[in-house]
Amino acid sequence: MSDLIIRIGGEGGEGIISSGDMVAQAAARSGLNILTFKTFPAEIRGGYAMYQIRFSTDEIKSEGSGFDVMCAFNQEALDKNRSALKPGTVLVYDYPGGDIKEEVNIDGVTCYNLPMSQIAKKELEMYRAKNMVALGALSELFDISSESVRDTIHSKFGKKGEKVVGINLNAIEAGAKYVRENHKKTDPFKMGKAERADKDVIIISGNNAAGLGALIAGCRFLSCYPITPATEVAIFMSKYLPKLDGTLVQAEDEIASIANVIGAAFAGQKAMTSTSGPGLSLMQEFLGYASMAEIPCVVVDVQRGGPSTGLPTKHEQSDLFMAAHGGHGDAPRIVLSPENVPDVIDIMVQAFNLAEKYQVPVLVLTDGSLGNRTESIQAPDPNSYEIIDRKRYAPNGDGPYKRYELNESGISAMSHPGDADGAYIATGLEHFETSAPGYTPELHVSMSDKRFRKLENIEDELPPIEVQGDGEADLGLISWGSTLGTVRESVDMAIAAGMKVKALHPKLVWPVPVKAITEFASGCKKILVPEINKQGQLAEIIRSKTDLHLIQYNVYGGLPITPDELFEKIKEVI
Amino acid sequence: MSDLIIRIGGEGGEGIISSGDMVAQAAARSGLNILTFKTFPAEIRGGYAMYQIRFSTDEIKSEGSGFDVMCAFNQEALDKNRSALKPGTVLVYDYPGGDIKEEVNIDGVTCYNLPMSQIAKKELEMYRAKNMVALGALSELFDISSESVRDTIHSKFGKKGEKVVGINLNAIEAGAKYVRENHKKTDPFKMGKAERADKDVIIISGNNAAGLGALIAGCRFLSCYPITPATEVAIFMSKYLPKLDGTLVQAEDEIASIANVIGAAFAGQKAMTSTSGPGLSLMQEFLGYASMAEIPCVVVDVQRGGPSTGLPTKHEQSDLFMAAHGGHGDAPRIVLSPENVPDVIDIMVQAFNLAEKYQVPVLVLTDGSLGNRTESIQAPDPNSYEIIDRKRYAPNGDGPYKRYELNESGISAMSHPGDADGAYIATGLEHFETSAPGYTPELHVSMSDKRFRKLENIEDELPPIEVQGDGEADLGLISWGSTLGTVRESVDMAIAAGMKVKALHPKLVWPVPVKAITEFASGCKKILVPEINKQGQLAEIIRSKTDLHLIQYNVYGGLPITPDELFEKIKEVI
Amino acid sequence: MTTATVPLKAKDYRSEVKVVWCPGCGDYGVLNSVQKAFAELQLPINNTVAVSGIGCSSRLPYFLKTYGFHSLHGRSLPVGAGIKLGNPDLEVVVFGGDGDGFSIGGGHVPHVVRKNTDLTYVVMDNHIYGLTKGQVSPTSSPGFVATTTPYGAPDTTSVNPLAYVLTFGGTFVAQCFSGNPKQTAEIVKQAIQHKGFSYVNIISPCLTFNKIDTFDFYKDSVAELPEDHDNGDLVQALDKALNPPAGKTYTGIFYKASKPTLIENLRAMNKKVGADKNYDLNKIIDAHRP
Amino acid sequence: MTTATVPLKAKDYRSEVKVVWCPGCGDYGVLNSVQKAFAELQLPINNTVAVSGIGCSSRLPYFLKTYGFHSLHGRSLPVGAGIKLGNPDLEVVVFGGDGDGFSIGGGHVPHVVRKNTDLTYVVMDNHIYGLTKGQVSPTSSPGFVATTTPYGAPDTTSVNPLAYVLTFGGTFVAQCFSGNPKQTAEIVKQAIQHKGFSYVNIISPCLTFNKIDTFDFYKDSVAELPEDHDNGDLVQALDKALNPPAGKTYTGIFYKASKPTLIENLRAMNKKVGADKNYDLNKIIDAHRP
Ligand SMILES: Cc1ncc(C[n+]2csc(CCOP(=O)(O)OP(=O)(O)O)c2C)c(N)n1
Ligand SMILES: Cc1ncc(C[n+]2csc(CCOP(=O)(O)OP(=O)(O)O)c2C)c(N)n1
Ligand code: SF4
Ligand code: SF4
Ligand SMILES: [Mg+2]
Ligand SMILES: [Mg+2]
Repeated sequence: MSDLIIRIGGEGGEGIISSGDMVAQAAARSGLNILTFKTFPAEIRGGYAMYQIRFSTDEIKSEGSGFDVMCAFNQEALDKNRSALKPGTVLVYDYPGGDIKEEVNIDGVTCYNLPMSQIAKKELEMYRAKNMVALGALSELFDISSESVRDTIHSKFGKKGEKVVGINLNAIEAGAKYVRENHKKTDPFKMGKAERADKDVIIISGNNAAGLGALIAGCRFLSCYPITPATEVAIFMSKYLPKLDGTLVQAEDEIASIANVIGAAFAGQKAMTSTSGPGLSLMQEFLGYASMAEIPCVVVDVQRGGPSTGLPTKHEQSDLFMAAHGGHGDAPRIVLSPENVPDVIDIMVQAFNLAEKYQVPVLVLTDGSLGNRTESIQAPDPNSYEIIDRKRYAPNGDGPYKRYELNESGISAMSHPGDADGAYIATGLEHFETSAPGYTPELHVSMSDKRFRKLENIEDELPPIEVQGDGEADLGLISWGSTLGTVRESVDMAIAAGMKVKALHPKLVWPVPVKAITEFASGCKKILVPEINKQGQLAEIIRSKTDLHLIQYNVYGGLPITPDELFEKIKEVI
Repeated sequence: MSDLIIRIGGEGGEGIISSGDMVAQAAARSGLNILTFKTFPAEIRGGYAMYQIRFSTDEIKSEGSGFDVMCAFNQEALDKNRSALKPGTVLVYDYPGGDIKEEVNIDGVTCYNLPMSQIAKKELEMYRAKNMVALGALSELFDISSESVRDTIHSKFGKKGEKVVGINLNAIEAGAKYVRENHKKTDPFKMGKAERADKDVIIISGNNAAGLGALIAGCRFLSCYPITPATEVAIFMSKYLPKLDGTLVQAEDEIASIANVIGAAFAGQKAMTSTSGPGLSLMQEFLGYASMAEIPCVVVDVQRGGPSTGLPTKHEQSDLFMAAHGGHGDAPRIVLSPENVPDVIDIMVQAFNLAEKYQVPVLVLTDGSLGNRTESIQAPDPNSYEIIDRKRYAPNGDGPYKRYELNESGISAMSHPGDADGAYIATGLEHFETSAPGYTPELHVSMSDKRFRKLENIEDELPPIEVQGDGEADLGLISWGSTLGTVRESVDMAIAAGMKVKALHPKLVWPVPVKAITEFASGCKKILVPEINKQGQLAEIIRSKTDLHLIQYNVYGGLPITPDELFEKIKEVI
Repeated sequence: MTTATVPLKAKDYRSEVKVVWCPGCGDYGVLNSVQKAFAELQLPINNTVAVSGIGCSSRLPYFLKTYGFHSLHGRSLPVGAGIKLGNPDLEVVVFGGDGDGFSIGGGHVPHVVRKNTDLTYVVMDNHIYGLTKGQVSPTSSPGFVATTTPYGAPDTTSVNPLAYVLTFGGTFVAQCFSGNPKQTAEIVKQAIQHKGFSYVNIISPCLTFNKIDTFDFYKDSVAELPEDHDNGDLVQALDKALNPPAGKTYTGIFYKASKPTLIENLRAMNKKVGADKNYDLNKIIDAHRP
Repeated sequence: MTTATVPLKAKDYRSEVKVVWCPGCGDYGVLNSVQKAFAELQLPINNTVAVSGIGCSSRLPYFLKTYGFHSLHGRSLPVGAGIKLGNPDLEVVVFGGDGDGFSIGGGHVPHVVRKNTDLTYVVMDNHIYGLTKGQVSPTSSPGFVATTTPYGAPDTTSVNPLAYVLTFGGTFVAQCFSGNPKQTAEIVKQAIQHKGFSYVNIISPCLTFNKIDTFDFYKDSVAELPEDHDNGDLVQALDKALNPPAGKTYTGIFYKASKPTLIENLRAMNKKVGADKNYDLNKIIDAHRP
């Protein structure tokens, strides 16, 4: 079998996350691809937490639709997922002796009971080991290499000493043993080992990938303020920046963070901040400053459910309007949107490159689902990336330095404090070429034009946009960010079903890549734009720049769209 | 003569503003309509300041194109305006003995010298009286009723005592006398007295009109942070709110201002803040809160040149993107845009009415030119306005209060602290009808739909949108804010020149009034959208919601478009 | 109808909303003490507003039956001020955490304090960011190790909340320990009774993410202010706040003073100008005639 | 090329940009004193950054020949911190007004101060908002009449900038008067020399909009700190800052201490973890293998 989705659900704090992580690690060790999907409760303790792992011998494009196997740690998890327990799926549930008080029988669903709480409490005398019991049982049931599981335990707990390793191995074995002794496998799901095409694999989350990409790009400065679901980016960077002799600041708020970043960038650093919607709202004034003073910087926005405090642990793609249009006045920005974990690394490098090249703020919009999820990916080669640095000023005896020189490209050379004869004043006021303030109509027009001229051909900068299917299509899909995974998968389904469908994957979402979109659209009878927000934010910004008729598919329940749902929609509108 | 434009220019602090004010007052007293236009230097002291007064026996629609009479207080003023001194115009300038060192002769321009500095210094022994000397000369030259000028002096300085009045009257007379004795009038400009159709006139600035409208609407709470060019709104309110037993707070920053406002609104007040672009950028997070928690409030944004600190004293219409799209997440807002001073009063009342009725934040976008300018307008009758108050909760024994009740209109009854059995928690988290937090997909969908449902028919709410011209048009103009005045005037010119042109005046700019715009557009061969920003912000948000082809006319030099310029553009594109 | 004919008990102030704090969180003690203080004062449920920012501690208003305002991170004080100014008859009590109050919200403190805004402000100080799962807060000790500071926070000095409020002219400044609910209830009660701005810093340990400033640590280190402490003397109060004996954390009322409050000042001003709710707007219009 | 072979004079630090302040503004004196201090220290023009917020006073960087950063209203300190952290070899001096620093910017002060960030912060305190043409500032006296407070500001207490910085652990806190350029230059010089965060509050009257806190008023009221003032004693410093004798405004160095600075702490941390600019990123990748 080439594709399996296991979902583990229970109360936050019960070890759902760590057991899920171990399953994923073990599977990756045994050569499988994995892609995980997590939802956290907004409550501090308790509340429903979910960790889903998709395994495959092939490339994995999205979280998938539903699951094959559900492992319920408690009644709430069972209740929340009961409607998704379709015929053909498997349920593993904590019974007897746990939170679930009755044996479960669902038509067409293979139900394996597993007294995980009881085994942990009675047999192992350690309630916390419940998740390891479940892990053992799952690996036994679905043939997740037990050797890989043991290796994973060793590498994860090795540092804590033999005793801890032993306890965990015992728990694993207890779970596996219960299955061996009590259940006869009747379902078809079996992972086994696999040979990956690319052997050199790492498992990394979208948030950590953002940090890694930044480090590869040369970023050595991050200032941020903690916020769910973006904090992990800073946690990653806080580990590594000091080792690289870089600097991480946890500032007093988001305004200070972006101020720190812009200050450091002025001083010569490649600098960034990471945040989520509420923080990005607070940064709008400074992003306008960066546009005006032409200071390169990168902001990662790990989007969450809005508006306002909203649904802090849920998934949404609803910060695009703000990313493109957020501040006062006419201020150029670049907004990029990666589709999956490896793309996060690449896009982060591109973000810094574009920020440096064009001396503008670049926003990278990921989201809760992409930020939190891990994927097994080809290990990147940090030295394989092209790295661009800002154009630096070199005194040429031609008179005083013009920091904001008006020229054809709109890009003027930048000095760093410390550079001889490069002194100027970074300023948010309208200014002459020298940086001295000035307010005549001619000046404002020429400087506004300069600032926007820089981005006139920006769309040519980015690697060609990928398209699936070819020839004339009855339906074209345009989407952004992590929704692309779903699009890829549903387009595959549609093509397999004989439909003429293709898809466009802009990674640059602002300025809108008008040429590519128009060209794509010219080959489509209809265009569908699926996205995770209420207003259809991508569709509207595309429409504002083109004459396209777009069918909006706005999904906004705090979860990604599934390939099945999108496939249904495709059938409906085609 | 029915229309005259006098421009006074000189150094900030030389009394340009007060002499301009006096001219305007005197003209209004003698029955003329007036509309003024000011530009302030961004420098603290010094720098070029300009005050222009347009007089007419008819309705005045805009600042006009250029001027008929220029009064130059110094060389800089002369230099800045020299290219605008077209044949047929008049120059009055400070010579000899002032900053201008040479006699001026310009072909076709009537040049009257006036040694205003010298008369003030030598004759009156009070350099500060220079502006009054100029005032006297101007009233003598252009037949601005000297009786009205004297009345104005009495009413303006009366409180300061006879002596001050006397000094000023002397200065006026000295200026007038110089003209009588030294110049023979050769130009045709003459104002005289007039009979206004509407006798009951006040002179008020756009900023003060915003305050007045708010007071009429029932606003009794304003919290703000000073910022050019919006501070005047608060200055006005600070005078009157205490008299009405209301409250004005100067907060520590814009975030605190909007927090104060939303707190006070929650407590039952009609509350507002006034700011400009940089402040509005800082308020984005809280505006999202107001959308989410459904708290009525009003924000006046007196737009200025951006981005960033930009051109703080200059005119621009570049905050529309942010007003519509500024915060994170999907959050409904209403954005209104008044066209002239009387409209500011009306729109402010509507802003509060809509905020109250729909429990949303309402943004009113005026601009530097409209905020600062004064107009003679029909005195409003405060009791003639319909005032709407929010729907209040009355316990009906039907179980616990549902602050966010899901119903057809999306509008739920609101309690105020103090109301019996009305307790709830205002919240920025997604929530159940009761206001308790909740994050299920169904809840987020139904609550998002509720919040947006409120505004579904908002466009029907506003008074019919005015249209000029009728029948099929070769060109239709759509614009917003104070640019409408220019549009009205240039459309008149075009119609007079035999062109088929009409114009649409949306006052509601967000949500986009799609029905009205589409209907209007269906009667136009082409559509031109003139606005004072670089990106064409109105054009783009209209395009994002319609299939219209729009010709953008983006002017962004920090000044309004003139009717002449727009007429040229009309001729070019028609 | 909630008619307060029978006296309200502490439990009558508790809503049905499920408390979401970790078992053992110090904030439970605060909630109980607050309910107790409310009951002792017989605060009318309909006339009381509990305001908060964002954080674990800022969830408290949901658990009360009064009106509430769960605002934005760091903005509870200006929201609370707006509510009080919007309706001065309300009793407004503001709750929050150390990060909410002294990091992102720190810019509001000086002004709400110095204006002697008629609010009570209760901070649950756990020296950590709880809700975001463990980052250093301004009250964490220097060198604190947490998720974003794996090698220790590079801060040289922590914020001292008591000194913070004292410096700006706070007229009631106290500290207590959530592990001592009796004292806490009493101090919260006095804070609410105080005319003007009152501040209560409650040491309220986060057992989940802060392994340094624990319940056990504070149980042993808290100590009542010495008997001879003169809580009318600002410099003494600052000294006690900034320089407690090594290893000790003083509790009690550090400072108390009587000064005109913001509402008093505003009322006096309005009175001076002859405030009149029925002031004729035509007078304003008349003032604009040429 | 600016090679500092001949010593730089005060005037060598002055740019060509026209000064836009009102004639008689106190800020002229500050500019002169700053140039003088820079010259006495022979600060290299290319290695110095003058940072500011928004306000009349915040225009100062344009008038200097050094690098400059005219930031946003209230944000000069976090920008300055970013610059210093971005390149610790730079000399970063931050300028601004009382409103910029203690109203909209007030939330940043505690943190920049307590981290002992290696900056010098010079505030031109005129007790008013100058650039916006006269509104009450946090340092204006209670009841101050200005454009938006025609009946007097309802504030009970003003912000005391010295106490503000002292409370959060400021390690160099001084005050001077722009009317005394010699003293001002000397104090600014010492502030720049100080290791860590140094704060200089300069009384710098706004003759255009503040008719209360005038040059003449201060000329008579400024007084050097008493000889016996111990500027190593924090509580004494707070006392002197909060309670000067009636009608007196103390000038001089209120407090001075030596503490580890932010840059020192960060360098020590990086050293501890074996910081290496050439650290191989493949090690990070390896750490993520399953
Ligand atoms: C603008 C913004 N930034 C960041 C956050 C994320 N956030 C939520 S609570 C919190 C800190 C909580 O710490 P504290 O105030 O001490 O409360 P505690 O949870 O410890 O009670 C942060 C950073 C947010 N909600 N909004
Ligand atoms: C976000 C923002 N809000 C408001 C303003 C308007 N503003 C400019 S300077 C200033 C206050 C100036 O006072 P201060 O800092 O004391 O400086 P001074 O002019 O007195 O030297 C204000 C409110 C602004 N530029 N940006
Ligand atoms: S995380 Fe800490 S502060 Fe938050 S509820 Fe748990 S124990 Fe309390
Ligand atoms: S307004 Fe005041 S502070 Fe500003 S330049 Fe003039 S005198 Fe100086
Ligand atoms: Mg905390
Ligand atoms: Mg000031």
